[in-house]
Amino acid sequence: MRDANSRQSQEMPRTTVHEHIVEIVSDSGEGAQKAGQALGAISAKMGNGVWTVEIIPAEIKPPARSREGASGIRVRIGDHPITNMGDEADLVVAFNEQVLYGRLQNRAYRPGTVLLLDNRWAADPDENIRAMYAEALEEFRSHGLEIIELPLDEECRKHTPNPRLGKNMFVLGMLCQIYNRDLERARQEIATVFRRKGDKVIALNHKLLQAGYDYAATAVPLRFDIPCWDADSPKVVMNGNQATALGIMAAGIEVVAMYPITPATSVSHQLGDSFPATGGFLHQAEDEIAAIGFAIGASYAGRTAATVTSGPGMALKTEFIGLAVMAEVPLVVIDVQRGGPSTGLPTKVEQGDLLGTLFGAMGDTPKIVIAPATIEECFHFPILARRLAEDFRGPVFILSDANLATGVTAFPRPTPQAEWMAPPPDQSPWEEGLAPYAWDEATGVSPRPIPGQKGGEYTLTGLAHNERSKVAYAPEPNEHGLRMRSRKLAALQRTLKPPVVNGDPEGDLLVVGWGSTLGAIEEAVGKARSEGLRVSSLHLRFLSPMEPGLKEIFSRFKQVITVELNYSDPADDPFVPASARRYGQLAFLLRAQTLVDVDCFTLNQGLPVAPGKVYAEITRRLPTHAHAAR
Amino acid sequence: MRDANSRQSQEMPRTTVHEHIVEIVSDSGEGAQKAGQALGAISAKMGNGVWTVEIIPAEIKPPARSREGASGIRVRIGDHPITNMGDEADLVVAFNEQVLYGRLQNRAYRPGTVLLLDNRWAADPDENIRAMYAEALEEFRSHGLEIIELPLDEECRKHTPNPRLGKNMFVLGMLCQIYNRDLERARQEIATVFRRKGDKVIALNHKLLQAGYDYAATAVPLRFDIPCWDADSPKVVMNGNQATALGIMAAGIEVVAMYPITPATSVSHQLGDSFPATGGFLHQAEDEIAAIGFAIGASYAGRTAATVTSGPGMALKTEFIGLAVMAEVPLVVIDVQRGGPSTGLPTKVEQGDLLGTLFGAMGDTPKIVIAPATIEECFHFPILARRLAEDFRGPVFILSDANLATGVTAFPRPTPQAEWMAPPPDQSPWEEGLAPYAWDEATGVSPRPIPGQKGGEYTLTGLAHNERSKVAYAPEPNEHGLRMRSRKLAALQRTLKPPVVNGDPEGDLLVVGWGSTLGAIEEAVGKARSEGLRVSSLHLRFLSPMEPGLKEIFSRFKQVITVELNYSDPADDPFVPASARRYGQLAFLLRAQTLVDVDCFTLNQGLPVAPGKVYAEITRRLPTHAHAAR
Amino acid sequence: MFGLKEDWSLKLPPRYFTLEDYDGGVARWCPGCGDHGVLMSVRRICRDEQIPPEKVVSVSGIGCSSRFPHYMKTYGFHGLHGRALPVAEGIKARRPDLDVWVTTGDGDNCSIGAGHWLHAVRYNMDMVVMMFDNNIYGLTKKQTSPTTQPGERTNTHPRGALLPAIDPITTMLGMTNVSFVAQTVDWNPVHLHDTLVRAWKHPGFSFVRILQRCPQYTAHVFSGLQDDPDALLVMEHDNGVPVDKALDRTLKNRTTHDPSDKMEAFALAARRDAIPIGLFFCDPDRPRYNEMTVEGMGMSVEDKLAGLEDQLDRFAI
Amino acid sequence: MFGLKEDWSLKLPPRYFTLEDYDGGVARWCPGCGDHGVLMSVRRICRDEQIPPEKVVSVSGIGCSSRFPHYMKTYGFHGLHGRALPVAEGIKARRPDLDVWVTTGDGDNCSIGAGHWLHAVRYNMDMVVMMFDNNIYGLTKKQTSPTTQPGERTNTHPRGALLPAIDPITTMLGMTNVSFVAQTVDWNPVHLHDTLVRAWKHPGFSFVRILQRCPQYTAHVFSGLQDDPDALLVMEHDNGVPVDKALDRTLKNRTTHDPSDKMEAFALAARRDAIPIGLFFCDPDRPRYNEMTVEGMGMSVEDKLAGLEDQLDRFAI
Ligand SMILES: Cc1ncc(C[n+]2csc(CCOP(=O)(O)OP(=O)(O)O)c2C)c(N)n1
Ligand SMILES: Cc1ncc(C[n+]2csc(CCOP(=O)(O)OP(=O)(O)O)c2C)c(N)n1
Ligand code: SF4
Ligand code: SF4
Ligand SMILES: [Mg+2]
Ligand SMILES: [Mg+2]
Repeated sequence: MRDANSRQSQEMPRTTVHEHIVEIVSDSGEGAQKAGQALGAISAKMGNGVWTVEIIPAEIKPPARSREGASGIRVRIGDHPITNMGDEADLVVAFNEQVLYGRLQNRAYRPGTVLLLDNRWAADPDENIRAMYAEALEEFRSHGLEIIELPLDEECRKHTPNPRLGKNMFVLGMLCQIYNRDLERARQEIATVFRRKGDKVIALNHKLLQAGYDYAATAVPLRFDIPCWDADSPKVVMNGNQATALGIMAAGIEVVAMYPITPATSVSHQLGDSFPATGGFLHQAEDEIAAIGFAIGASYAGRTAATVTSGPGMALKTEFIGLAVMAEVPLVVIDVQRGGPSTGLPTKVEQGDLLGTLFGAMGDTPKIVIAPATIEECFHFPILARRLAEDFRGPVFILSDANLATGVTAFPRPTPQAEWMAPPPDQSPWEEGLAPYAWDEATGVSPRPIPGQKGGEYTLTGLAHNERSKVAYAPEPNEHGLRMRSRKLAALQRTLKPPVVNGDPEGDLLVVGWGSTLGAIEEAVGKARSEGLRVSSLHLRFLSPMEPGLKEIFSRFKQVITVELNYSDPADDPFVPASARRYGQLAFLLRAQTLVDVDCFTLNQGLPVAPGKVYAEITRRLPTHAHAAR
Repeated sequence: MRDANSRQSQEMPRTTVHEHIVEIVSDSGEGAQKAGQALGAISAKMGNGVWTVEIIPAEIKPPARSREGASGIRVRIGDHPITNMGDEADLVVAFNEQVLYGRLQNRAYRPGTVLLLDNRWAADPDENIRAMYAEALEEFRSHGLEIIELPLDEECRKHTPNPRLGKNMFVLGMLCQIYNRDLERARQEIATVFRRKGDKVIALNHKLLQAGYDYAATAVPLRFDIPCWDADSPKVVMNGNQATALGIMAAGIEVVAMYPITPATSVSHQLGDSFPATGGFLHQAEDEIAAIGFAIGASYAGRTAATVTSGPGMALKTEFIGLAVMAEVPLVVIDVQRGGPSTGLPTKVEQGDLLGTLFGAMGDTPKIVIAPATIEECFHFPILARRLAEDFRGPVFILSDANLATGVTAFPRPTPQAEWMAPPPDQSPWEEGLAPYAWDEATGVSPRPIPGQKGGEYTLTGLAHNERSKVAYAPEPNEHGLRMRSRKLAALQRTLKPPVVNGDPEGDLLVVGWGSTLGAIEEAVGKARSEGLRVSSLHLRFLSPMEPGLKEIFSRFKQVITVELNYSDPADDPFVPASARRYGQLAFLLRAQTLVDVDCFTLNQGLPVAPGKVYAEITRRLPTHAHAAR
Repeated sequence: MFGLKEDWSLKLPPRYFTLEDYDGGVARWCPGCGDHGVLMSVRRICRDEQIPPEKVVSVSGIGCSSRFPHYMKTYGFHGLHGRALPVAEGIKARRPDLDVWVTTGDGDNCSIGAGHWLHAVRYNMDMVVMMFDNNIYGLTKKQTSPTTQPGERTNTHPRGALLPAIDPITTMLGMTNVSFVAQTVDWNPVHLHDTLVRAWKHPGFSFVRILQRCPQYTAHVFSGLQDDPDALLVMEHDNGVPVDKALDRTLKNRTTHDPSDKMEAFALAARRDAIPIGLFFCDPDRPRYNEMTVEGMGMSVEDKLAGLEDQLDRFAI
Repeated sequence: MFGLKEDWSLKLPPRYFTLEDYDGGVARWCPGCGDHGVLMSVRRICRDEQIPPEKVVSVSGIGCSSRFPHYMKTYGFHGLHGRALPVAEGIKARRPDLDVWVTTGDGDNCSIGAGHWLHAVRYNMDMVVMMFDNNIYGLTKKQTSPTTQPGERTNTHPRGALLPAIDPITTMLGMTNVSFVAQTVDWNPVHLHDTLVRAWKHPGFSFVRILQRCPQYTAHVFSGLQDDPDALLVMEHDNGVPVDKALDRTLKNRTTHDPSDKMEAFALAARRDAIPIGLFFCDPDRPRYNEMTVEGMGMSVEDKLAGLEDQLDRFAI
């Protein structure tokens, strides 16, 4: 293999690039995702920055060669940490031409994107298929794609009678050749992935890998080097939902009650598998209401608990969320946001649940809401949330989203700490005379009796109550309870530092974001800054309470905008008077809070934000400055 | 009777007052409310302005002589329209002393309030009771109450062996004497109220009425005249929930699906009784989710529908509300707000559901939200809402509250109109080729096919869809749908006029309110203005979209505050940094929308706002001006 | 269906409907999925009974099976997970002219929708309810459903489902005001079809549990049933699902069961040696809510105005 | 209860509890409300069984009856309408040492809570569930409940309730994994008490429907039952609720019923001539979820850290 490796590299000149975006697209069931995940894992192991994201069809098993059936993967590989899926792809491998239409529509490709396309359809016995193929090629070319037709199917047939099940590894081999990937690592990866299928399957896939590698050596005139960035420090590779699941375990959470819902479900799949390793129990409840009720019961009884869901599930939990706030039950609620409203876009990303989470329950329901911005933070935030839930005695919300949930990247391997874990419930006698809600005036925080604690007996209630948890309809106790619950947010805020501006602390434009858009925003801002634009960015992890100092930070910029994946009326909409304009959700909150005229750039296409779109918005807003700076 | 009437009035001098607030307080089951309602009805018929509101204990049947057991009624009678419960009472009749403690705590009385108290407890065989009575008298006196002890029980015993069941009408007689009420009307009222109980009961109560009247003639040294205001125009007297029920019928709504919940339930009680008169059907569903689902189904099938609930029920309906927005199902949702969060204060008032209603459902869910400000508007708003729901094809929310729900007043008798009523569902063939969501670009509005319409067949879905209602996960249809649904709000807003300022269009202070606080705010503003303060008020009926022109109106005032019955952190709270301060719900919305530094004066004691409190806040904010003006 | 009657006279309806009139396009279920066959059967019944497409409303929740309405060229309501029944009730309440078909799944109906199920049985409104039971959550990709057998490995219970599988038949037989409970399998199109026709003809809440193949996730569960000729036990009776002659050779395992006998229905449902198909229970005389909800329907605007004036009079002063 | 044993030896527990130790104060139900008696009985059982008050958790939904926890001087959870059961399950899941008592109403359990009820029966977690059935919505003031008899006038159905009343007993008997179903009346304190003791002793989901007087709203419904000596039919069996000798003179209408016989239980529940009280059905061998949920409980932090490291290894590069 070594020989082969070196031999090929002699033959064709290699271009060194900072990064490349590769897509593999196929019918569902042809294994494009497996090949891409392997490419990502190999690259991560070699020390590259990596981000992979799956392309998922709407149906479980869509028909072959259908436009809506595109199943595949995007792999972005760089000589630096990669934080998002990037803009248009550089290279695409496609098993048929039809599946590419949707990608084109999503603007995944640009003029110059290279397409390696299986040409078996050109000679298909079915005349229709031949025509469709020809037509597609024409259309793709008109979009500027550089098409290289390859007999992928034919080549694979030399090694297996059923290329549908092997083409993916052949393609992986080709990509290893093109990107100079370590073939030994690829072989290991294959061995791991197919470990349950037995040696015969592994051997066949090894053969196909090698065949692809050799084939590309002569037949594919593309060679790129992507230098490694950090091959040494210990890292893990996973998606955001896996990180969330492991973070839940690292937090020492004992009970997770959930009901399946896309895109949150895979958190529970991971827990179903892994939770026993830390002694946790996964409860699949009869519905989302029961799930949060169960979690609240467990928490009331002293067992740390979480519930995980997505939009429609959040809606159903609304009433119990109100109870958790009112009766101050510690609880971690994780919302993996998807496209809304209603059933909406179940597999697609949106940051549409911010206001719903903050204001969903009726009455005054102050809540702590945080949002991880990276997959690594998906791991760490449940640990943070569990602590906050217990320290501030109430529900804490984590707003993740479908982009984080399904994106895969490498991050430094966490070192689990005993302090991360919840201690076992206190069962010592309760201090005599201490009320179950002995609110501290300054913080609103109170110690909590756990059933089993002698002398702590009290009845939790969702009715207005005094500090002894006795139902109290009189004016003062109601007011006092409201004030104490609200004060917890102020108390937490007083412990927070102002967020750190990325870039100069003053300038022409400040881009404010939250959640999964961090990578794309900072990439765009970095690019604009490198071109001399006076733009900075700010990313909020705390949405409620918000980190302090925002107004002051904003005051140092001429313009402030948010970048969000949710809806706003366009500023220039001829049918929307200014006084009726509806803003992006964070922008709305910031306007109310700071009275600064915060504008917003929102995207609501169900897609993660591409850095190029943010960059375009920045240059649109700073055109003259851009020239001045050059 | 005439004679008696004239004879008494000769004997004692009468004071003419603009208004008086009378309370009757008793144990539950002693009929204080019946007496008060009769007094209110008689006064309304005589042409006075009237507002009555019940004092309701927390338990169904609390023990006798208990502090929490106060059951009673407040009746405010004036020589002008009365729009709210007012400040402290002028006169109180109490059947025992214990029930008054809660009222004192609620600051229902002031120094100088006259208390007519049954003195039977002073001679009770139980020593404890005698002691309690003495102690209470001392305490009441220390609060400045002017106590007149009367042998009510003893007097009643002369006419009935069981004064618990007759004292109330005796007291009504006394009050008729004191306030110079028309005794014949009182007798008619009694005949109506007890019509189902038979002639014997009516006769006994007539006797007690007369006895009380005669007794007060000599024993009670109080005489007041409250001139009549309008005795001629036809009026109706009812509470806000009854008005809502009749408004639903006047709107031609056919199906109301609900689940019992305080304080919304009495809407359904009224409908249970009255709905058949307009051919409507009341569905009591198994829960709130099923209730709104049923209403949505009926509406989908062309039958105008509404659902009525309160906070916890709203929470449960959240998911279906999202569907109604997404799939654009016309629906009237009535939320009779109570104290929150969670189960909270079921029988008490709060305006705490504004943000929850606006933002409750996940994703972007633009909704129309309106709030009646008077009981009369409770009647008219369902008619408006039904029209808006159909014209703009979506759910319309009416935010009523416990204050409107249980307050009773007189208002001009509506004249039902055929145009108010929904036409029967269109069953003519659907226009060929017309999509089920053929959105108008300018308004986002589209015509709606009804099952049974030939050619209109479509499948409604909560998934992202195109104008043909086909599931569409592609970026553009999703964005388009979001834009069209949002645009409906802008389109409606463009039809609205700026709200009218009460008072001068410019000044030192503008008080902004919404919902049931109208009467109290305008009363307070009127008083302050009469004293020369430069204060005006503005009352919003549309909360989403908001009426236009607010920013411009605000700009003409030095200070803008909202008055709301919900929670805000006090501005001077030493533990709440300014950047963490949480505002009243309307204030929050107005800040985001206008970027004006709108402050708020919020009350969250479960009580309707008293005009005096608003007045005090106004003078607190304009102290120097107040002096200047004098 | 139309055509010459037995006496050679001709019935001439104003409109004739063909299968295409109910065809909402190619269904996007997996190849081999049992849902396809049920769809064909429902379309056929609509055609056979010549129900005008605009009078058919197909209502569903969320799940693979709940995509059903999209594939019918009739009115449809693809609503929320677990909430098909309240919507269907609302539709039927004041539209007795509409023919309501509900599609639900084992998760949709027995898990999140269980409360509505119990009450829908009690309301007993005239509609056909087809529960597609593939023993799994299909759409969300293989989580345990209430009808998943204990020990089955799923994505939420990789070491095997924990609890006894809910028996939807006995559960329903215990419910108050139950009026029609049948069971069939998707892979016997004849029995499936005859069962659905029988359900459609029953006036009331006609519930049919359809054992439905999900080759994607629970292939092994149903392959056994398909292979073993005695796995199914056909319930026969004059009032039951008529058993087509065509089944005589394939479905030989038979028993006679009078669907008015609820106790025997319980006993049959509890049998573990074979899966009974056909009609477990039927009582056409249970009260129907849809006959109560129509009260006052069609009142003229004049009468409504008069009624409203009467009500206002009660509050007049 | 403590005291001398039969062999005159003395058991000396570290703490002794009296009735006052469970007394959370004067209950605020109406005079004559059936809820009072049940409260007394539960306090007595706690005392008799000497359950430490800190180990008792009284869980409820919303309703008159659901105020129950406030009147116990133990831990309590007065939650949301219809949602007592999921909370109780969560409490029990990882706290086998806690003694969980659930209070629910006919509306709370059979209307809004029906879905959870069905699943709670299936989970079969060890707890006592008391359904206070007064045939009405008490707290919200006289609306129709699922157990309101048709024709009864209520505030939502002033012309009479429309639908057949749900029979909670047959409904539950049809549910999967049902393990204990009993019925008693509040006005017979002896039978009530013995029924609750029997329920407490059963390991699993012990459901007791308590016919409960509501003098405020449904006085007439229960007065008939109280007056007629034959209105109640006492079910007797060695495995049933033991019938106290004290009842021999008052409750003469008896029948023998083996609570392992589910079919006979159905038949008894369906009787309309008298209301059976006692134990309809009991199966102590049904699987219990609370034995599954404790898996992994009490793992040390070290083991958890090690387990987590193992899991991280699977993602390591
Ligand atoms: C409120 C809510 N919770 C969860 C989901 C996710 N979800 C969609 S379908 C489904 C289960 C489907 O299973 P089943 O009803 O058996 O139908 P099948 O797909 O097997 O036909 C779930 C949990 C949802 N859409 N909405
Ligand atoms: C979500 C929600 N819906 C409705 C209510 C109002 N509510 C409180 S108790 C109750 C019914 C009580 O009836 P039942 O369960 O029979 O108990 P009872 O009062 O008769 O003991 C209702 C509808 C509520 N608190 N929460
Ligand atoms: S996953 Fe199963 S139920 Fe869903 S479409 Fe595929 S085969 Fe059918
Ligand atoms: S209303 Fe009925 S159930 Fe409620 S406390 Fe009074 S008697 Fe008991
Ligand atoms: Mg299923
Ligand atoms: Mg009840």
